[in-house]
Amino acid sequence: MAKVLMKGNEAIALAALKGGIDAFFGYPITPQNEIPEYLSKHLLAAGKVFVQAESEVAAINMVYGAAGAGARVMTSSSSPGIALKQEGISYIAGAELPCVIVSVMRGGPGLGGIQPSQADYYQATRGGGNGDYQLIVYAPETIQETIDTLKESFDIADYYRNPVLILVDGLIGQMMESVDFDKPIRKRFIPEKDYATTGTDHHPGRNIVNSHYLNPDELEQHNLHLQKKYQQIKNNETKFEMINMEQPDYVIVAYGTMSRIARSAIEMLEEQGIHVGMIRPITLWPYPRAAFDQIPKSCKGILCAEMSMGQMLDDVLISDRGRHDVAFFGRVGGIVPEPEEIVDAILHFQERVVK
Amino acid sequence: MEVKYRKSQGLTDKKLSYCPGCTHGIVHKLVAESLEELGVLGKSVGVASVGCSVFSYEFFNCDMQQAPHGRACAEATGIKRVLPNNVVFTYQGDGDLASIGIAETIHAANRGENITVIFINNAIYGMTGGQMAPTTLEGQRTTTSQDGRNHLIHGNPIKISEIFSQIEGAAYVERVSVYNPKQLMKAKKAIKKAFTYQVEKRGFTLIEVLSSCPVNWGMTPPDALKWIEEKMTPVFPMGVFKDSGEAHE
Amino acid sequence: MPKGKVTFDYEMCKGCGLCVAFCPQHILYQDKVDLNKSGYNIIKVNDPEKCIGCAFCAMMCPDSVITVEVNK
Amino acid sequence: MQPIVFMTGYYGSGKTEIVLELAIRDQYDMVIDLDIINPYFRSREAHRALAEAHIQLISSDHDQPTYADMPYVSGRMYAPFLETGVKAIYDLGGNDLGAKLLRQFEMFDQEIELLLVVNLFRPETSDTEKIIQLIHAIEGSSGRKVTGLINNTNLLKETTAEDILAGQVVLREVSHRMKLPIRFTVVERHVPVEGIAWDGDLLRLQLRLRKSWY
Repeated sequence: MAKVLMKGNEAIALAALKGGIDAFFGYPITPQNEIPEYLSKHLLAAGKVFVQAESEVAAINMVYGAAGAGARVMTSSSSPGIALKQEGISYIAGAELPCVIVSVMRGGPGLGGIQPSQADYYQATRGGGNGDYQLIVYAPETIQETIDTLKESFDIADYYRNPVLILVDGLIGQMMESVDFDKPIRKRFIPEKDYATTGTDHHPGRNIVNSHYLNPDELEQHNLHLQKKYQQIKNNETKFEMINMEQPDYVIVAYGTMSRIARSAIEMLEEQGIHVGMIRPITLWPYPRAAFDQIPKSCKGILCAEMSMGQMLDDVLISDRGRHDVAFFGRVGGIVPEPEEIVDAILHFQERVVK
Repeated sequence: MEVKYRKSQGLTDKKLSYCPGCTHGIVHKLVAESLEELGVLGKSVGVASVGCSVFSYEFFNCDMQQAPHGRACAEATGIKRVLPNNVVFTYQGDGDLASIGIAETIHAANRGENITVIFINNAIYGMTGGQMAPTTLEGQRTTTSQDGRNHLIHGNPIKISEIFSQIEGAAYVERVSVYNPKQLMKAKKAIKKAFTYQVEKRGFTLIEVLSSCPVNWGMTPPDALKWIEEKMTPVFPMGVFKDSGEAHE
Repeated sequence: MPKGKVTFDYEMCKGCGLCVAFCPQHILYQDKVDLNKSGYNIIKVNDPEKCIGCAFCAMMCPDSVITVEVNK
Repeated sequence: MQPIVFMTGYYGSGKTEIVLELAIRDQYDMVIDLDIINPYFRSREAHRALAEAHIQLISSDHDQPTYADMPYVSGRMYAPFLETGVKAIYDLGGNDLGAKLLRQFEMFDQEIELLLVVNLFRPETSDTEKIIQLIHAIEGSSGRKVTGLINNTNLLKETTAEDILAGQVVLREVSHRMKLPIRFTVVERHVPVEGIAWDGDLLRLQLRLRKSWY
């Protein structure tokens, strides 16, 4: 397959097919509807499973069941729908099952709007579900990167027995880009799914998919085991990109759509003789804290730019550990800022420094 | 001498976590015996719910998953869709199925998911301490209806079998009980028939079992069984509410 | 020779008494003295000769305590 | 060309950008946004550019028409059929699903143009057979015959003249088999076109809904 022109949501659906998806369970919500629409046609045609559930709550629990039964499973939704899925996500993480969740963000809170936003950073990285659990969260900035990430995320989910969340916004979901679906992905050793509830005819002993531990000692041990796994994920899977980082005057931190806008702003600032670099987190969890240790001494300050009101800012402050002035720029509600606005934020950096 | 009755192979050796005389244990046996007699234990996957029966994943001698409160039928849908040749069942109480999980249950039925739902109706929330259930009877005292359930305040007991009889995708719906050996044998027949329908891929099957909760009802186990017969069956009449009898495929 | 014989897995018994209540021959009773390790008063047979092997006791037992054998 | 034009095509084929360009270039009186499929990148987002060109935009009577997520379209969508001499372009939603809105115009017997926008780089319209299938689907759902083709073969910024020519070869075959003229060839302004024989009218395109930074 050579280069094709694809819409983000459609590309996500096709990438899932390329990633070996066995089953999709979802519920319609704008702006991600093209994902289930595409998969409804192509999964059933391939003899695989597609179910439009009665709610997001049901959909994520179908994911839970099918993942427990050993299948490669995906669901997709948008902000309020992801909120409804948190219950099931916590169970899936607790039971250590693999699955892929695609979140196409829109503006909030509440019903909010349907235009692009990054207001679900906390939802993705801190989780709305109960308990000490983590998702592996990717925030690609192009459709091509979304495809490559999604194809690989089924393997990553299987490898760690952990849900993977792909976090994009409505713009990436709805825009068109020319893409290549055949870029090779990293090969990983995927262990047998010896936990799957396929019936005792198919494996020794009984398999139980469960997140229930009434004994506090056992539950603490389970949590410590999860933390050990999360540490392993931090060590192995943290991803970020450093852009223009030779002796920058300022460093922008931005992800997804915002990092694309920042790229243009950086070019515009360069023309004015202001040299600006960028840290682009690709995994939002684990957050690339180490990137902040590599900021050159020339840097006078860090600008955290988000299409939210200062959610990633927390991670920037934690990662910078007080070494620089940190300023903030954010637009919300479905407003996608222009590069000029970021240029302006750098030019008036001091006014934006977070106290 | 030959063995006429012994513990089912469909149950593990684990001691049941139910109160003395609770009929959950009896229904567990009926499910286990049915799966054993049909020879499908090795391909069965059960879904435990939330409530007193949360630990049923430790008791049924087959693969099990434990579902969030009310979501058992969604989870079972996920399992069955990727393992269509396995036998998949849920075991749910009245809080789980008839209250928080009614949407998941109705829609699984409506899609004609080829699963079997065992629904335990004991008119009360056992696990959390005797609160009102959606199936609590008018006038019945619970910790959240202390002067007795009043339909003007609390609504009416919900009739699951009657509701599910109206659903296209449901192949078989019956309400049974286990308050004496005769009723128990009828219940066993119904449960086994439901699983047989599933093996024959006929669609969604639901067996509602009127059960006891001696501790929260404040009665001895034998008196609790009498209460099912005298008080519950007039509100929740037993019988077959739907039997499509037709092949589903 | 009795028609039936019941044996109890005493450690599983919770002493609920449903077997006693449903024995048509009224040959079961809850012992006032003997407890199992869990502290439940266990069930005994007072007249084994009268057992007809109907298995009602075993069927009604929620905890699969009772095994029933019959003479053919 | 009839004065009333309906633009149809596979979703993401470029209908909206072409509607805007054609309306502004050829001084149409009205653009009617009937995209009920997708709430992003609709012609109603270009309301300022249309106003500057004195083109009336009709979308929804909803008081927040630009970003509303509902299929409510304006009753004024019938205006071009009721008045004479009005030049209007209708921007339909994608696929046969978007084209089903033509059923709302069954009471009118005026001739219309129903133009199919094709981009060969969209995987669902990548060859003759798929395009013909789409034509049949659109004709089935809309109850109207497709009257012409638009070659909009592109890979956005990466488009070359060769790409567009390759699209032209395939569209000529569709044109021949379905007896449909190629009405326009669309070429973005950054692609050089000198000395190439394009089928139909050459429409030089400036993207209006896509920002410079993506």
